[in-house]
Amino acid sequence: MIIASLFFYLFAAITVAAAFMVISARNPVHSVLFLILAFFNSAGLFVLLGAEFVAMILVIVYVGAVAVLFLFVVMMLDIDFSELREGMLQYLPIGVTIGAILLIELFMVFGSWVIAPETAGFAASPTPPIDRITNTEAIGQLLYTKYVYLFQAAGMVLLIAMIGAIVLTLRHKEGVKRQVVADQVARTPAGVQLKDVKPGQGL
Amino acid sequence: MQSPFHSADLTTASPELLLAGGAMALLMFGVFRGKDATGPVNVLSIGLLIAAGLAVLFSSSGTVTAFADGFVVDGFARFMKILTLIGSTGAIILSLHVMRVERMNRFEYPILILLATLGMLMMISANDMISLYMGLELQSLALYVVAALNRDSVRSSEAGLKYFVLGALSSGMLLYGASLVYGFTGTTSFPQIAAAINHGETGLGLVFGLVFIISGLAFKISAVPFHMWTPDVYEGAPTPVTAFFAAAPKVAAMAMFIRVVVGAFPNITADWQQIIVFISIASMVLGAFAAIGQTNIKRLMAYSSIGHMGFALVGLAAGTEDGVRGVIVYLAIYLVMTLGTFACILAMRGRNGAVENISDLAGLARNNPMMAFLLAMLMFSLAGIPPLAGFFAKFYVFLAAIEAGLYVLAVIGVLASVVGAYYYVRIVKIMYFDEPAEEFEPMPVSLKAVLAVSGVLTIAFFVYPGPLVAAAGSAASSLF
Amino acid sequence: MTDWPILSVVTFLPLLGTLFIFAIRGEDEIALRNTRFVALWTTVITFVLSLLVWVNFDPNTSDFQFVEQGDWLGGAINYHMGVDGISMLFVILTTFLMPGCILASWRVKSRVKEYMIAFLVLETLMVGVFCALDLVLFYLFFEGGLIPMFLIIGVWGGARRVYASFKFFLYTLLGSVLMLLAIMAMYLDAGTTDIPTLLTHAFPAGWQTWLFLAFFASFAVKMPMWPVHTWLPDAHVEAPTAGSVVLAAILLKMGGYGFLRFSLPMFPLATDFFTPMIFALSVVAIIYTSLVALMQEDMKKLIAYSSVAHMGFVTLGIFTLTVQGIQGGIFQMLSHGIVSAALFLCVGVVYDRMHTREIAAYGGLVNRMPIYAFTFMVFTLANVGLPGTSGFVGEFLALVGAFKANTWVALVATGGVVLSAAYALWLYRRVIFGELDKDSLKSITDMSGREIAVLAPLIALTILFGIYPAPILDVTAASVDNLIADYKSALAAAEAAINVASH
Amino acid sequence: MEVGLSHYLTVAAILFTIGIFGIFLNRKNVIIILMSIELMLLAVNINLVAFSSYLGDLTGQIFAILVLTVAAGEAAIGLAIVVVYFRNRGSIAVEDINMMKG
Amino acid sequence: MYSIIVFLPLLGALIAGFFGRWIGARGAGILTSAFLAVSAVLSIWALYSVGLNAHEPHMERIEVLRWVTSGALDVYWALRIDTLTVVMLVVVTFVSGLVHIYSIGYMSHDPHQQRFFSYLSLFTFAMLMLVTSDNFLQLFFGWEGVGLASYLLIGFWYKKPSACAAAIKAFIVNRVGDFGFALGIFAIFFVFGAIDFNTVFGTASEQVGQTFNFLGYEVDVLTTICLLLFMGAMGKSAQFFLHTWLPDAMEGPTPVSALIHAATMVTAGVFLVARCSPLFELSETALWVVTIVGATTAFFAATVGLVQNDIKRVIAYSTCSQLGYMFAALGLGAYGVAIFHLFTHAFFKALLFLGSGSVIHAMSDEQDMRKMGGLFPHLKITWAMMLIGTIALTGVGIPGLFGTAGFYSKDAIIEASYAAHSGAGSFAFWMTVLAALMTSFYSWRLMFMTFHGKSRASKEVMSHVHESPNVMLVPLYLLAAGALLAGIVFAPYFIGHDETHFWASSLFRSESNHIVHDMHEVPLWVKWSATVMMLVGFVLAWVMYIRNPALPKRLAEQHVLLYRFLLNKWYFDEIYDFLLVRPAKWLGRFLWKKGDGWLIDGFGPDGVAARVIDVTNRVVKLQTGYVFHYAFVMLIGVAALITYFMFSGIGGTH
Repeated sequence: MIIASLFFYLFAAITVAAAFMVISARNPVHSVLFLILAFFNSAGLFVLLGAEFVAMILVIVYVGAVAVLFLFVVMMLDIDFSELREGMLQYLPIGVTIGAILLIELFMVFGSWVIAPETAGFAASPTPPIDRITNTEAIGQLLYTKYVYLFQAAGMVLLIAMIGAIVLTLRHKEGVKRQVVADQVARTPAGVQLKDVKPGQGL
Repeated sequence: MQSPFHSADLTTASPELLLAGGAMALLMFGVFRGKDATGPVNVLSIGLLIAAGLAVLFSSSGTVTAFADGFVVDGFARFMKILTLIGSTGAIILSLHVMRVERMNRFEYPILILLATLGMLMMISANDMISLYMGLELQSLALYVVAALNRDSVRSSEAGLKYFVLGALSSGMLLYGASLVYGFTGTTSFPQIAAAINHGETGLGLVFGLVFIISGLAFKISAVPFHMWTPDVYEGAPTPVTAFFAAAPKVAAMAMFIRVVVGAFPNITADWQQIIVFISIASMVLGAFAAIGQTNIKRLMAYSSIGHMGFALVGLAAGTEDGVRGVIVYLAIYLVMTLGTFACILAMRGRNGAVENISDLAGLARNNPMMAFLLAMLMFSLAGIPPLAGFFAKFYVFLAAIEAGLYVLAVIGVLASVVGAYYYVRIVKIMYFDEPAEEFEPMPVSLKAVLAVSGVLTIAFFVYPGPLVAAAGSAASSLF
Repeated sequence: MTDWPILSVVTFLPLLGTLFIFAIRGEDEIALRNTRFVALWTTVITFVLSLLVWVNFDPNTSDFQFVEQGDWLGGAINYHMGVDGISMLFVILTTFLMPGCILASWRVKSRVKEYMIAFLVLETLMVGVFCALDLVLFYLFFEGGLIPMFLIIGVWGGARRVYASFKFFLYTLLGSVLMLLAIMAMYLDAGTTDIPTLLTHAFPAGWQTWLFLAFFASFAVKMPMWPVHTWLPDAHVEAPTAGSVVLAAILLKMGGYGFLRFSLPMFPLATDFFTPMIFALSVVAIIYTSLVALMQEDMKKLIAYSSVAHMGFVTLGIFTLTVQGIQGGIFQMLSHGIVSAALFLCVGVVYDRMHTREIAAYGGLVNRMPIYAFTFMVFTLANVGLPGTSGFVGEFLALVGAFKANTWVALVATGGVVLSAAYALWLYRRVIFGELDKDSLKSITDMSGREIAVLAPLIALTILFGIYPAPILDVTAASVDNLIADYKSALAAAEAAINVASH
Repeated sequence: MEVGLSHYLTVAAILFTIGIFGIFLNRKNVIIILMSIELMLLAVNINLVAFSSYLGDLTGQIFAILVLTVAAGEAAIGLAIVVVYFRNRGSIAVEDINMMKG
Repeated sequence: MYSIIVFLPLLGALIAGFFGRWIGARGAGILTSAFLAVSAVLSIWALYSVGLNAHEPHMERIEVLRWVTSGALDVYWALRIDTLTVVMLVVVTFVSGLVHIYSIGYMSHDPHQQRFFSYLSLFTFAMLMLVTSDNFLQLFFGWEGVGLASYLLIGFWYKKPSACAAAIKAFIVNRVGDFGFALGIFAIFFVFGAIDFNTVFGTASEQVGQTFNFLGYEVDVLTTICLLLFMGAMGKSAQFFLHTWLPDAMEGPTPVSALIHAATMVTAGVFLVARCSPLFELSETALWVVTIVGATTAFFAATVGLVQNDIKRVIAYSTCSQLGYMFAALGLGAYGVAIFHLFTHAFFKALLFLGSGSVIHAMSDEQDMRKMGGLFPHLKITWAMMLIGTIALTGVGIPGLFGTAGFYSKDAIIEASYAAHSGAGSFAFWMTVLAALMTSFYSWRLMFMTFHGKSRASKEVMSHVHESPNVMLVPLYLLAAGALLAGIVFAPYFIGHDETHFWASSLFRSESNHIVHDMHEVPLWVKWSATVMMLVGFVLAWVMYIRNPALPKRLAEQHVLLYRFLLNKWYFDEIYDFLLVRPAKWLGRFLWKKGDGWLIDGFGPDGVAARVIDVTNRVVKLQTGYVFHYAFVMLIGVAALITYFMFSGIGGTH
């Protein structure tokens, strides 16, 4: 148990530190990298909690897809970081105060977290014993049966994300020649005329 | 092991399925047809929304749950879904002309609206934190995109960006709250949450969760202090999109709001009542005051909608069946008035394109008396002057508030409505009292139709208000 | 009694007229003429029909008559119309004045159709106020009148019309929204908004104070009572002639009517409690606004202030809770409806010619306008409350009642009579008498046939009701008696309850 | 010291707060804001998984998975909007995003 | 028949007013005069049948129309016919008729004659309604009606600003009196539950000694009522403090002054008190006040009359003074004497006015006596008529033998005041005696300044001086006859041995009131005192204006303060202007600008509107456009709510 505790503190500390660096790093590329670090360590926390599947997904989805996307965009938007001014921090004190208040209040609640006594009877999808069925399997069994509706909904969300990204960023530049399959297929020899183009002259 | 879903579930969710399938089919159609697909897609979208409406009406009756209780269809859901669908349909009709002349007529727009509507229907039917979240995100993502739809405009993209950042923040809060509630009750299902709270103690953690959840929900209905995005987004987004924002999502979000607090937390009514009273007062007051300073009519409508949501919340703050009925009536009337108003705003096109300043309406009563008249009536109605429909909207919510003993809320509310009346009446003043400015182009038929329907409903509502009130009553009763 | 819904017909007939006007196409002279005539005939027919109400009215009962009932909002909020002795005459007053208003607006040039529509809609709403027997329905009509009136002031008004129209609109709105809340509270306590039922409902004593205050907020602004009267001079000054007429003659009366219909019978305990305050406000209004009227430089403003003073007599009379006082209040309202309407029409006559309302711009009109001078004189005297004009009877009865209630109040209020003579005669002297030495006035013409036709019936009524007020007093007698009896018994019951509780 | 539920919750709370701070203290770069949002969602996920674990109920983990999915979609849309904005404005400095106000 | 008397003038007024254009100026004059003549003849017959030749007390009530009915208040338009009424009927219709006729000549050059006759007849109608009223409300109607007619007639020459001002002044000062009158009526209704004379007078004795709460004080019912009513009478009859309108009223055409401001309207106050004798008789305090006010007025007005230069104003102050005599008599309980003086005064004062009108007419509308003089050769008839009027006014006669009308009535008042043997009585006695001296002086002064001495008018004017036409002179003859004979003929009925029988029930005197009897028993010196005073006055006037015309000027210079004081009418107008008119105007402007403008609007609608705009500007500033601020606000919202719940505890169901 000691080891588990030690790991918890390790993961937790790194996660928090990395998270802090994410918002305070001057270079956004560094921020992204710290974000990845934070994700890795929280994946470790998930493992400690016995949620291997979520931990893996976190690494795969976030580190593999999202973080890379961030990096990509950060790089793509060719921003001269030196021009970015230092943040105006006149609101920092009051911001920190309010944030701290919020945090302290949350701590006070979490310090003595209660769970409604009736909960036991309500557990909708109790975790099956780990020795009988793995976490991934158990999740799979739930996700495709009981939560199929949500699973499909997630699909729709991703569809929208696709459409949205395309709608917003895809540009049909005028004058770009594109392959039109139908035209190609419909072409008949009669309509084709070969021209002898002399080198260096063009049409 | 849980049993897999029943085929009956598909019938229950047929409107959503119809929209999802239809949207994807139209997407395919659009992708393959290219640019000239916009017209047909628009028409088909409208058809699809109507079909979904019919499906809502006829696919189920009574209270039915599906997908392991994650999805519920009851009288309330049906009513709100119909309203939402009307809102979406209206928004598409309103967009037809403008999108064409502004060269933004991309087929993705109606499809995104369809998907957003799908999300709204899911929100309305959500009976579980997770399905609520999925519906909410489905809707929100689509809205973020349409807000930035005019991608060549700084304002539009700024609107999208602001909406996105704050929207994401709010859903983060909502989720955080949901996680706390889950942690307290051990379940995400509304009825079970209600049951879990029923006998036990109310921990502070639960209340914190509730606060976070309500914050997230309040953002969606743009209630103060979670309203800050509204004016900027309304102003920046393309006007047809603004029209859409003001109509359907508000209805759906309010429906979701109601379902969450009434469905999941009926036993701590006293707690959420305080929160809602607070945000309701704040919204009414801010909406009234801030709108006075506006010159841009879209921005004005944003503050107006903030105020109106505050009024609608008055009914919810009562926490009673009558209160919910009041909210429903309010939303229905608000929806109609908003669509009509935006029909007029969209018709504000001079020779040099669209104009958005209130002063551009000057002398409209001479140039286009009919439009001016109907807009004036809509403004009076929004201000809540009898015998127009807007009065009845306020009437029912305040009735509920008084019934629940929320006298202070009611008094502040009516006072705010007087302040608010000022800026609505100012628009009338500009149209009727001021010297004519540049004439607008003739109103296209699509806008005329929406305006006419909205105007007639607003003016003549008092003649026969019974059916709506009765329907709202039965819708509300299905929640209690 | 008739078996057809006469009140609904009278109420909504003007709306039918608006439909006709909507149907008129074009903007040319013929279309405008048609518009005017449609409006005129609509109002005339409405008036004739409303006379049937009077003819068939049974003055011997205090019950509501010509009652109509129908479903409306559901619950216990229904479409319920009917009149009794208190309300019936206001209906007639409204329908009677409307044709005059239309005629007085004959020379309106801009946006004639909208103008006529606004007036016809206003007529419906005004008649509705006096006929409604359901609180929500009443509120609907009561508040709805703001819209056309706002437009009338704002579109066809004078230089400062925007300020005036907003002041009017927001002021009155502010007053009435509180009443709306009170109506809701009453609904919750009594389970209905049916006025006849509510009249017999005993509201808890603690509530009555608040309900009374809420209603008071609305009616006091509408009346208007001091110190919430300042919208009135502005609104009057800027409104077109017919607008001022309607405002002074009918809209103001809604406040008094409201006191009689709601405040007194429904909240007797609160009425009892607040009577001293109302007396104080009324008396202040009478003296204060009379003094202010004395110094006015604008004809309409002067008459507007005098209206406030006269309304002070009305509130005074009503809250004396004596037969004479209340009947005097009602009579004063009706009389003031005729007289102030006529005075504004008189101002309109010269305004149409000279386009100024400044008193200093006139003088010596009698030299060229003898008929006008005579007309103006009659109404000035009625305004002063000379016996033999209708203005006297109401004032006298109200003061008789006031004397019974409180001699101080009667003393000060009677002092107002002196002041009213001062400002009214001084106005008359400055406008009508003297040499006609202003060049602009040299070619002014006397009243036209149309103007005479508008004012002649008013003169006749002013004098008729001055020497034979019985038609009004008889009709109201039964209802007023009943009102007072109910009030007294309610007070007695409350007192008895307190005594029981203390033993 | 025994690591309990509250430890996880505390970590989550700190992360959540950092995420919020990231949003409103950041003046430089919108992308940082998007990352802050990811941090908030991470905090939520830690909460959910921790509860799930301590309650012995898988629902929390399912929820976390869906949140992850949605977060990915959200990131995509968010970045797309940022790109669009950058194209129009030539900047993604948070302070510059204030064309509309009042 | 009585209805005809009353309503015929109304008919005349309406015809002359509305159809004047068709019947013409001449027609209007003749028509209204004819109607009045009919009324006058009928009135005289009525006086004969009701008063002189009645075998039993005559009291008749003729209902015309229901008027105000409200609860217990039930008022009819009705005519009450008794001796008092018929006496007044005669006075009113007779004088009015003559004035109508006179006006045909006097106003013949005026372009608005129809209007004039219409007003005159309207006035007559209102006055008749007043004297025939059966209840206080109708009395009030007539009361205000004559006020209106007076207003219209004073302002008849509307182009003259002074006429308009005088008209308004008359109306408003009267209103001040009416204010009291109205309150009196309210009090009567409050106390008696009715306001018709029969009920009120019939039950008055029950109220003796009763009190009621008035303005927070417990006061005697009858005294209060009487004093309030008397306030009305003071206004109408131009008594001290409320007299200021009467001299100004001379701005009206002279026939109007004769009719309204001498013979009829101003005596309405006297009539009122006489009519209400059943009430006054029961309140000693009220009677005392009436006496004091009357006597003071008699004296005061006479002093002012001494130095006035306007011919009509002199007569006006004389009227004022004579009215004071009447009130003094009323206050002493000698109601019949007062009415008798009213009756005789009507003749000679109307005569004087019409005579002076004749002078003015001849002098091309000149009214200033300093510009007259030496008119006797040109206006012999007028001079004779004026002389008759003067001797009647000054009361020429030999006690115990015979005399002019004024001799009987005025001396009766002086005797009555002596006979009263009370404090108020002695005061009244001395005041009236001194007033008699002054009356004689200023009357003769008027005669001398106008008709004798050297002419001070311009040649131009003098060349136009001519005697009036017959249509103006005939009324003078008739009035002169009245002025000479009314006293000797009617004294037995009004104040003599037939007095009780004559007045019958129309005047009320309590058991203890023996004044009419006592006044015949006064010492001889008292009877002579008035006559002596009259002679002294005549001599003084003769010395100062015939014998030594420079004397008055010297006197005035020696006593400049006194002279100014009198010339400016004791500065009443100035004091009122300073105390009432200016403050009212100032207050009106103050309340308008500061009260309405600054206070109510400034803190009410305008202030609120300004505050709303302020708030709006602040609120709008909150919307900075920065995303981080928006997020911050959201955070604050959440933090606030959470903190709230943290500290308020949770209000959930426990």
